[in-house]
Amino acid sequence: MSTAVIHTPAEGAAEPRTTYLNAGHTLKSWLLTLDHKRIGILYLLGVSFFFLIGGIYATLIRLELLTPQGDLVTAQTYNKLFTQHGIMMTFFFLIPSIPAVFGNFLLPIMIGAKDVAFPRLNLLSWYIYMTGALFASYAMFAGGVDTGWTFYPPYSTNYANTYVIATGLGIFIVGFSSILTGLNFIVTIHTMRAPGMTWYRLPLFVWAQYATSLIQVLGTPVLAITLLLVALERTVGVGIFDPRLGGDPVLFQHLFWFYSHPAVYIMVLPAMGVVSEIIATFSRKPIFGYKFVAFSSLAIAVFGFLVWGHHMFTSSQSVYAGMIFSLISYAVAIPSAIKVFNWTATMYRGSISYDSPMLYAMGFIGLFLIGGLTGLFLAALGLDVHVHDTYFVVAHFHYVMVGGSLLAYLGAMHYWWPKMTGRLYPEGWARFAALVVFVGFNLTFFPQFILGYLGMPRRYYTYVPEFQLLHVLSSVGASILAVGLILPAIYLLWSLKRGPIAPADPWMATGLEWRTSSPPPPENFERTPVVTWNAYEFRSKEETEVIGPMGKPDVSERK
Amino acid sequence: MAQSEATAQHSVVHHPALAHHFENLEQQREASTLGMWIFLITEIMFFGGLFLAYSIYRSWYPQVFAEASHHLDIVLGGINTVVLITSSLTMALAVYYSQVGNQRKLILFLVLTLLLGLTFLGIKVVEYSHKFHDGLIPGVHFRYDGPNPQQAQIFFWLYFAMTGLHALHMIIGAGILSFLIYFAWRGRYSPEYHSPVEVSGLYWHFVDIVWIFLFPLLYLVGFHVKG
Amino acid sequence: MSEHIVPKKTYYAVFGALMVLTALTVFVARFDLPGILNITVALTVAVIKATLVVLYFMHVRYSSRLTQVIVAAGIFWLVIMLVLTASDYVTRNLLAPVARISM
Amino acid sequence: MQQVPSEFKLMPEQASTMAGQVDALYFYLVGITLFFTVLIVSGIIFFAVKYRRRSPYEIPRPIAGSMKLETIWTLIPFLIAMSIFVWGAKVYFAQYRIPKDALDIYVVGKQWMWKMQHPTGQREINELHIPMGRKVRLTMTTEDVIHSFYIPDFRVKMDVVPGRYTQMWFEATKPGRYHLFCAEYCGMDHSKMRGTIVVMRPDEYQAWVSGNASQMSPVQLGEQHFQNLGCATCHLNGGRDAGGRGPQLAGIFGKPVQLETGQTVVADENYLRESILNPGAKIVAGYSAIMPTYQGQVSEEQLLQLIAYIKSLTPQGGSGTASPTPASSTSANMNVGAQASGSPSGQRR
Ligand code: HEA
Ligand code: HEA
Ligand code: HEC
Ligand code: CUA
Ligand SMILES: [Cu+2]
Repeated sequence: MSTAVIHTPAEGAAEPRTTYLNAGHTLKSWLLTLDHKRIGILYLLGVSFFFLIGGIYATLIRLELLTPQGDLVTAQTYNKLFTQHGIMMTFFFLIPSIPAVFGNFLLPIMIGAKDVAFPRLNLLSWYIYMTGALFASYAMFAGGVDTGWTFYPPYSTNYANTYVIATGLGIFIVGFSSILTGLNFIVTIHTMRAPGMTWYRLPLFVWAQYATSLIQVLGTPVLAITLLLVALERTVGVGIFDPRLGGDPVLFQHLFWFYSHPAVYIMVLPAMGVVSEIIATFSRKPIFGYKFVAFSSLAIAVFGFLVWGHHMFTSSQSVYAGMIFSLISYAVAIPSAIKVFNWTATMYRGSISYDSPMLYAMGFIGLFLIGGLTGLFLAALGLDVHVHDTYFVVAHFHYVMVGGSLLAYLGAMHYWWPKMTGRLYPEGWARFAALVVFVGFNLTFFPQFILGYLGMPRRYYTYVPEFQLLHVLSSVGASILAVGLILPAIYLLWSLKRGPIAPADPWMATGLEWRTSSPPPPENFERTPVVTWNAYEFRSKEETEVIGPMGKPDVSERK
Repeated sequence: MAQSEATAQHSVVHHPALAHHFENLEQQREASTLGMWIFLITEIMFFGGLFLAYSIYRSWYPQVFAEASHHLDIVLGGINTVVLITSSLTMALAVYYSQVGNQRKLILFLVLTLLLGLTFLGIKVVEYSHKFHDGLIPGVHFRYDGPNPQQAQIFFWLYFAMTGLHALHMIIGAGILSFLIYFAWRGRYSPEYHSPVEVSGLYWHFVDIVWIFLFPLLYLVGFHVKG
Repeated sequence: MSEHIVPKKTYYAVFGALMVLTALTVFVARFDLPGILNITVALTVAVIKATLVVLYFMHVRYSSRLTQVIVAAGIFWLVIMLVLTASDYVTRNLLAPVARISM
Repeated sequence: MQQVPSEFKLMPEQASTMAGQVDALYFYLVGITLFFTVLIVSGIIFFAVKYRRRSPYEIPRPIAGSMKLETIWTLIPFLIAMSIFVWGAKVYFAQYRIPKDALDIYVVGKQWMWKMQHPTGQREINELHIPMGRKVRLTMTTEDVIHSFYIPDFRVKMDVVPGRYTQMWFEATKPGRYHLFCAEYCGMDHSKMRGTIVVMRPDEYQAWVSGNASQMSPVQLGEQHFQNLGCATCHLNGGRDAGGRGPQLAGIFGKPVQLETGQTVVADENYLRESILNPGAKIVAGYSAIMPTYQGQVSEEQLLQLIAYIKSLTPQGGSGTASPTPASSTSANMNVGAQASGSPSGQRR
């Protein structure tokens, strides 16, 4: 961490402090904890596990697609692979990832609170998450599910003979964990801000979390009821989605995407929040156009609810409805554009360091940009007719979800790792890994755009031979990507034991989370902080030291 | 929300109901009310999915829905509407007496609310058993002698899904009321601290509102085309 | 921000109004009104009843701006879902007028 | 661009009238993407290098923002976005506005194959022969789950939904063999639900058609079903005036039908389908609901043939059930413009 270490607080390693980590060592003290930081760590464990599972599925998918014949696994198995890959990655990894791990850990600290508004509910939501995961895992091990992560009927209701209900129930259950997290955050942000922490002083990560929570609260219940209907349709078979009995399968698609389109913003808004933090810190400049970035998060959350029909342009939906949905899809692209421009402008005349979080953040901007711009291809009605359900779509959403959200997640992991664990990781390795991820990612998914435009449909386990070359490139890329992802897993774990002790503020950053020790004490601050400055007001080294950690008597006022 | 620390320090230590991470009771009350409202929004969307399905199929099959609704008992449905609205009144009064600190009346009205809720559920059970005897439970045993049995089945399916989910909420509500009665009896609530009563009241009224829509949509759709 | 205590009188008045409206909706439902008037009346009455409950029983009339915004948002989102889905269902065959016009 | 060796193709073949339009839009978007990517990425790299941190403790001067810039980078993307929207919608309409005079082909999807029938009666599985330079209209449904009929080289795709008819059209511009894919996940062998579209020169096509002419056309088959299923006993030409218990079917196609309820619906394919499978759902004004349902008695293919037959009927015909127009007919009176979607007409269903 060459440029990183700013100062080692005098009180540093010498006196043994109580931190949230050593405040209790028993298993019980973890499993019954009400501390939002510990709950964040619990989520981290769960989420990492499912990312690993999802990654294993991805690896098998890419292996199978090396050859056109479909010789590694059977058709049925392949269908289960991509279904479970999609389900694990979205519902059990990406949706909870940043909100439940970093949101939980940081949000109360960032606003200067002792905890979230409802700590018990917070712990409950982790248990709900694990229960849902249990159901989904049961389904996975008992034989899997093969409907695609979208569960379209009548296939899912009348034809699939795999574990649809157990999986659906699992997702239904995690849905409630997502709802409760969102509810908790909204109330926390409204009622628990420290004195002086006005709305416009909030870090942009908090704004992004707020917008995300709105979507979680308003969208997830619809998914829940939809999955319930599918499960009941499967058991009772009364025809609510079955055309033979007078139902309409397209109604399911409306209900599903009413949630699942906004859900893609659940996946990317927190990532945008992370990127705002990182860009500011490593440029040492306030985010250009703070209010625009803040409100664009809200705009995305609101407009995001109006565009779901863009997944149904060829579904036999009305042509006119298609036009409305397409039009609004373009409206939702504008706030994203505003963010991208403002991030770039923030770097102008900054003091830019190339620490690994910043590398991830810059990677995010580039890849999200491509992902977002190809979203514009898909929202263009006439063009989507051709590329719908091809690898073009697959490439689009991996660019936004992996190139975007996953990179931001990794960036967050590196940025806040010293805060969470009190240890520094080997920066050289981290930069190298970031580079490998970036290269591997592009090699994996860029060829898929071309494949998609050529007409390669998604969810194909055997394909026509002329597509092979591009598939091979993609699989090669995936193995590079896998290396890039395994590296952090190794060196981060290594740093837990061997990493140098982290100071309170290794980056000379501004958020309240850096004004408390690393790792933070159980109550976050020794005294409720009083905030008298705006977000991202960078100060010189000397000034920072005078302010010192929040809660030390008599230094909370700015000089 | 940004209370100065001085005031925070005062109310903190004294009240036993104040959780450690809140500065004062006011903040705690605000949080729980807000939390409940947000929860109710998720409930709106949850029921909303069913209302959406209802709207679509009703607009596709208006006659069938009208005919099928004749199999519902408007009298029982009407009585239940009255029962539920009355329970909303008693709940509102319970909140009132918790605010003014009249513990006996608080308990009285909570009990009344609970009883009315149970009455509602009892009538619902009667209705369900009628449907069961008439073979109107969707699924393999569904029997319907009117025209278009399949579409009628969708109607009954929605009927059971919506009223069933509603009844589930009533059952949960009854559980909450029991807790409230217990704690009220233990003297837990006072004019300073009664947000559990208030928040549960919000929930109870919401459940009432759902029924206010279910009654005309399910029971009254076909009233005028008697035949 | 001390809480507002709604007088008992208000509760009784609202209760009375709800009862009257319930009777009204049952009464009107018995007549075969033209077109979609039946459902319109039924829903209007239901909306009025729900509004009364929300405003008075649930104290929204006296609540903070934030609560009011939340309630409005909840309703607004429900409307989004209903209206945009309906935009598909009511226009599904609209391209067909080609046939109608040409005949 | 088809000249590139086939292994390294970047673009699919342009083999229909649609392809050029879609590709033009595609290039427009590629241009926009390149522009913004180059702009932002070079901006980031340039700033990162130019303003790299030179001393560990330096604090650059803060810049709060600029209203002018925000306005510019809101408005310009907005205008660009609207231009894409309008263009996209234009192409979409071209894709989904079904032409009136076209070669009618009926398609039934099923796990995991495509069954097609030509107006002249030929049936094919997973292969479709069509003439070049002629508009082809597909009327499609499925026996089980949702499938999607996708011909990349034509840039057309339409979901095939159970319980209703969807339509699509195309006009091939180049003879050759083209991939047909199922683009909606439909179960185990989704990826094997592939086929070939064989585009032939008109003369070759004519030869192919007459070479296999032994089969009966859909209209003839439909007439047969019409007799065998007993439809003819109720549906006499002239309707009730002629003593029939059901309305006259000749000439109803594409016309508005007055219902018992006072509503009117247009008799399109989906309406006819519903009338046969679920006659009680919409009762024609002046008639009673005596028609039995044929659900379970007719297959999707027979249903399509019955409908083809009803479409071919013209009111002038003399005999009991009117004589069908010649087999090769493209049903000139079938002019439901019609987007593919949808439910059998009207507000319902
Ligand atoms: C994190 C997740 C995420 C995000 C953020 C997005 C963002 C967007 N998505 Fe994506 N999308 C998915 C995840 C995501 N998507 C997934 C998972 C699917 C597939 C689901 C499935 O079927 O399995 C999908 C599918 C999908 C489809 C359906 C495709 C199909 O099935 O046929 C469409 C169609 O409109 C679409 C559009 C968009 C648009 C317009 C955006 C916009 O929000 C993008 C906005 C961003 C930008 C535009 C970039 C920044 C802009 C500039 C720098 C300025 C230039 C801008 C202009 C000129 C306007 N997406
Ligand atoms: C968050 C979302 C997410 C993520 C991260 C990914 C990641 C990847 N995806 Fe995923 N994908 C989806 C969401 C996601 N995907 C969805 C929703 C679908 C649609 C499903 C459907 O059609 O129903 C899909 C479909 C999909 C397909 C299309 C299948 C088909 O249509 O037939 C393909 C094919 O290449 C693919 C590949 C990959 C690859 C190579 C990665 C790689 O990025 C994965 C890399 C990860 C690893 C290789 C794991 C190694 C990592 C470690 C060992 C470290 C972890 C350990 C600790 C942290 C302790 N995905
Ligand atoms: C028992 C007599 C009877 C038989 C047999 C019968 N129908 Fe009908 N059909 C009717 C009557 C009566 C109506 C008008 C009432 C209604 O809409 O249901 C009707 C209506 C229709 C309509 C809608 C006509 C319109 O004007 O909108 C179609 C299409 C139709 N029938 C097709 C068929 C076909 C195809 C068959 C055979 C497979 C068939 N019918 C067999 C009695 C019959
Ligand atoms: Cu048929 Cu996929
Ligand atoms: Cu979307």
